[in-house]
Amino acid sequence: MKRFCKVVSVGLVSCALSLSALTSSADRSVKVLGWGAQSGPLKSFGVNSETALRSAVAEINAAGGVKLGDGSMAPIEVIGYEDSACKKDQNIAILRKTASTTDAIVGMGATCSGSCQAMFGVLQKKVGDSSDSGLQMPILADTCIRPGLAKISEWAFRNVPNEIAMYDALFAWLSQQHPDIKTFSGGTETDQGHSFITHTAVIVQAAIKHGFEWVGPAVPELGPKVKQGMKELQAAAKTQHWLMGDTNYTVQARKIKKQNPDMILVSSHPFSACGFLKEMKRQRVKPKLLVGLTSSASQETLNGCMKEAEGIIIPTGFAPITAEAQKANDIVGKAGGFLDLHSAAAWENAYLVKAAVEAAGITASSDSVDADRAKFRDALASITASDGLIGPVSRDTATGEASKPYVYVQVVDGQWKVIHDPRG
Amino acid sequence: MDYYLNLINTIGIHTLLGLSAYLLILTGQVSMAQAGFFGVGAYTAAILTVIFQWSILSAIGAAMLVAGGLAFLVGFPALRVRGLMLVVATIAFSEFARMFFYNLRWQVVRDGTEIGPNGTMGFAEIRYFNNNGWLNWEVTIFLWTFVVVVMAIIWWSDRTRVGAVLRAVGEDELAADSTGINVTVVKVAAMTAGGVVAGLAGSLYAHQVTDLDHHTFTVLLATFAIAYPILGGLTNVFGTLVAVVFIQGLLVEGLRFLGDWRMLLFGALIIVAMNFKPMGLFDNQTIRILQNALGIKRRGGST
Amino acid sequence: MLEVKTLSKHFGGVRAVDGLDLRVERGEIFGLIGPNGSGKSTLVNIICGVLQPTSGDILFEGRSLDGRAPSARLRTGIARTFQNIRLFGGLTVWQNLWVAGNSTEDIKSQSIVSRWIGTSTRLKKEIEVMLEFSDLADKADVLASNLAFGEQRRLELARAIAAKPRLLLLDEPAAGMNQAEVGELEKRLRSLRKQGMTIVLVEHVMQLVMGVTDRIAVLNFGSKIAEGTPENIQQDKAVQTAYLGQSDES
Amino acid sequence: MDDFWYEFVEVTQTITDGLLFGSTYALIGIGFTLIFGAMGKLNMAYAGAALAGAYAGLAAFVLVKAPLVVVFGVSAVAAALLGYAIYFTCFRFIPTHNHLAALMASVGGLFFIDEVVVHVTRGSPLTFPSMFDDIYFEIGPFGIRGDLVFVFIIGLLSTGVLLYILFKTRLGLATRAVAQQDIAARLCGIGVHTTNSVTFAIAGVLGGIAGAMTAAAVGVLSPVMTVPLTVKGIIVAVLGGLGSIPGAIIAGLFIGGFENVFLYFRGIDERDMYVVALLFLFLVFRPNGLFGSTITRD
Repeated sequence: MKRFCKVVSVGLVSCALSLSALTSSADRSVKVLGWGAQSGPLKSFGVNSETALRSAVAEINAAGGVKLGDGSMAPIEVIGYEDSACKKDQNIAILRKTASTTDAIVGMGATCSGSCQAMFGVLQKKVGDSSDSGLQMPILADTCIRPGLAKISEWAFRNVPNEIAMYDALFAWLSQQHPDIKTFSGGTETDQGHSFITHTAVIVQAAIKHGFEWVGPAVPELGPKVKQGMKELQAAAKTQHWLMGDTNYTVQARKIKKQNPDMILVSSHPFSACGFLKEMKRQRVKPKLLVGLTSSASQETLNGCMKEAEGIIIPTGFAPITAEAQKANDIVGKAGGFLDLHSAAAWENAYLVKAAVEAAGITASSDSVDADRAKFRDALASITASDGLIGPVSRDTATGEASKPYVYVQVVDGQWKVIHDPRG
Repeated sequence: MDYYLNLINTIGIHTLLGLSAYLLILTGQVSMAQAGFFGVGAYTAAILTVIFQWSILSAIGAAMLVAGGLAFLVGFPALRVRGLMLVVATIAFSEFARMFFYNLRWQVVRDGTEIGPNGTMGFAEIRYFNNNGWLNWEVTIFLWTFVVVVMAIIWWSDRTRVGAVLRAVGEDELAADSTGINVTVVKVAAMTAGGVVAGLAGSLYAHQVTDLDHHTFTVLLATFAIAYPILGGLTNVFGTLVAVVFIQGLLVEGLRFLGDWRMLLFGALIIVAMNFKPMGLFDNQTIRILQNALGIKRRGGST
Repeated sequence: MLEVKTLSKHFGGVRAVDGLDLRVERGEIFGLIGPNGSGKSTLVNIICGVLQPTSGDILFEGRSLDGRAPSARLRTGIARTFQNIRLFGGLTVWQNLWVAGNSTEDIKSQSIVSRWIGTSTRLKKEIEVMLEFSDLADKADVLASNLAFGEQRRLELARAIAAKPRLLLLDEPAAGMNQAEVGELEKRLRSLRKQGMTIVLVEHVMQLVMGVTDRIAVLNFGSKIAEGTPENIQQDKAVQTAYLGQSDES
Repeated sequence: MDDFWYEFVEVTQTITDGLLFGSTYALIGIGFTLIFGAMGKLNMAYAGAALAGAYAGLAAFVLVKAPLVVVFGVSAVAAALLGYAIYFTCFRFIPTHNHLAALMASVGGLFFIDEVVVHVTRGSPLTFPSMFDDIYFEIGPFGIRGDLVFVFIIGLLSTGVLLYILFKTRLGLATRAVAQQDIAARLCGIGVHTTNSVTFAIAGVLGGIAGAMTAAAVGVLSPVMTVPLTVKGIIVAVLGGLGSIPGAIIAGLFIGGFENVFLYFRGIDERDMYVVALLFLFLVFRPNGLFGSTITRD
């Protein structure tokens, strides 16, 4: 009898507990808020990222959501996706809005590197530095690809491909594949910080490192570390330059034609890349090989210049080559978005949030927001390995830079085809 | 709260920018150079606080001087061009300033990292306020002190003979000249004052967003600078403030809930506003309505 | 007072003013008449410095005005009104008078004080006088653009006088006025002369010119065809044929 | 000697390319100058409408695989309609003397049109069918783009047509009358509003062709182009002397040529700097542009 009572009472208590747990978790949710360019020329980036993020979150919730600190399960809730128009002040406004008027534990967004640079500057530089009045709000960015942004604040995280490693490996591979290719040349758009720095300090350097010979004036080696100092850039800035909005590429194309290299690097976003490719075609410039900027491994390039881009090789952090990548691709496609290296990062970030939340064991109640944010940041900072769509992503906790698996894609018959898969 | 303070700061900065154009439009000069002066002010102040570690006040002062001096120099050649020609000539100046910053690379190494303007990579980590532990409301008070002072000065001078002279030159240069007003002096003075105010706005902006690059100081910004006084009306300084609140407060931030339809509405609402209030949102009519509502008896016409 | 020496102004081939000599004595009202296009307004604009002469010189109180801006000439004591009224329409009547009169020093010292706070009673009084003189006292706070035509003419005259000039150039001040208004204008001109102001009056309205002027010069095709008292001019055959004959119809 | 010859060829080629490409600027500039000539006002939304027209043409191409002529036709018509719409929304009901309000309204128009395009295309760059793209005349060491020659010819043709309309037809007479004395014109029974709206429509037609031309010359269409094209157009119109169509053409070619020369010698980072500096000086020393009458309305 006694034992019976004991059993019953224990049962009741446990029921009660679990019930309370259920009820308490039912009205709780892990809130995140996203933003990106949804107006202006870069609208497609923001739209794709939002679609990817929401789809991924839907997947996670369908699978039961995330486990909170008290062991109960709660869904992730995207409480909004703002339009930042790639303007500094708007990005900062949204960041502050997220931090001060919402319960979001992490902000996921910002399309443009320039805006990220401003946004990260508003954050607290070093965690726990009480003399620094910067915002204490974790940001997990899917783009912001420009090298060296993560160091601006310890609250800022990026899930972007490591371009240095990517291009290094690409040219290593190319030098084996195409022993016939000796010389190379190329151009970039100088008004886009990301394209410019990546071209001069990463791509060109990697090519030189792997024995390709620069046509025309020599470019000094920058060494392994990306420096942004002026001397190197000016020295390296011997390539062809244009602006993102330019419409006339005759001079640059002719100079390259004159150099007549085996390989041409077009480190430029889709619009100007297409303009330049078309001009090269007009002037009958026929390189043996074309290499592009990772940001151009997207649908936009195909929209802009399918014919001219034929054969261009680009390393990218995403391609539907694994089962889950394919699955994600289909889901996002159905939802009306494209999954490219940027939006794929947005997808992965949803899962990163899940991992970090479960590692941090947050409470996710409206009165614990600040504590949750701090815990979440620490957890995110301590995550050294996570599963990306096309393979494991490792993160250097010191610099906060991710290094993601990558593949080489090429435009073949007007479609992106994976031509080499260096993973593992 | 923080969010609204930030919005108020933005409004303050843009009000200053608008007022700098307001001064010029009073004298009949539609100047697109304000974006240039804004940029000069921003970069000057930022370089001083970041590279030379000046205090914010002295940096702002210097920025105002530099921008003002530049405006003074631009003022003289600009005298020769009128109307649309002036618009384009000043666009040329703004673009020149922008391209200058576009090419400006001046980096120094401080505790391990390179800081300073880095050409197209922008000028990151202008964190004077944060590094010195300023809270956002402190920044707001600091910033708005400038705004209030500038507004007060312009509001007052609008009521003095100086204001009347400015407007007279704007109304009819020949007549002004024939009534003994030295048009050259008036116009250059207005240009200089505009430069000083724009420089002030820029120096505050730089520290508000912590990051500068040439993308900010485009023709678009110059267009906004003249848009504020035109949209608000030239009746008095509050017109500009009203216009800034309308654009930054309502169209940009207020309509966020509309998602990407917000920017569609942006242009449309400007058109509507100009059609229904060609003399500006804050024209005499509005003022009269307000005064009747508040029961203020107005003294002496539109002085 | 004012000497015009062999003054010429050519627009391309057109000789608007052609080797003109004039002499205006202190304190007189000097009439300047002639058919349309005879160069009267051009002459006024040259004297005020709006146009630069092709050749010749202008002496004001013995000193050459060559190369001086209109504003500078106003400060030396030459004020003018415009043939087609040019007021500051966006300013009130009061402000129009306030802005003018740059010549006096004490107004400069009061540049940064409001009309209501700080402006010396003396300056206010001066402006009051102007308003009385051109009976616009009740219209002080009306926007100039909202004034009636006659009132605008009166205000422009007042604005010119506000500068306390010693020489006043009136470019067809009576154009478009009715008899009564012309009468009032005549009275005003006389009272101005009493105050010792020298006036050059360019006018088509003969009633006014013949009534008020001491001497008249007649221009035709940019050169002087006659000069003298109103009586002489009315007798002058050349003038009658060249001008008065036509002006009856006009 | 060899180097000299090489340099000579290069520079000549550079200038030629620039001049030819300048013809696209010229076409846009003509539109601005036409509208200014007609009502002394600046239509900021003009280039935006021109590109929007090109998008319409592109739509025709994508949806029904329309031939190039039709594409250009659609662009022209669409831009004309837009031009009329702009007149109606940004100029028709705003007091004539109030230039600033009209200017501002048309800026709003620019933002609106641009954002609609972005909304529809998601801002993604789109291939534009290029004409005579494969034609590339190679004369000795020189090469000339066939399509740019075509653009150039079209530019001259449309100018001819315009001048004819302006100086030989009653409409043109009315336009010029309105431009010079709109009250007098009204008294003579010329409907100012009809005349103006027709002017906007004509300018629109031109803009549509210009937009399509530019798009075809680049081969890609993107909202990124709008603001630079607007600025270029205004600069060209002003440089040529507001209201002067031949002026606009020459100015357009000038800008194109100088751009390329500076690009060749100083590189992209300094190109625009020198171009605008030159523009500033030019305006200071010749405040009315190349063929400017002394109109100084704003």
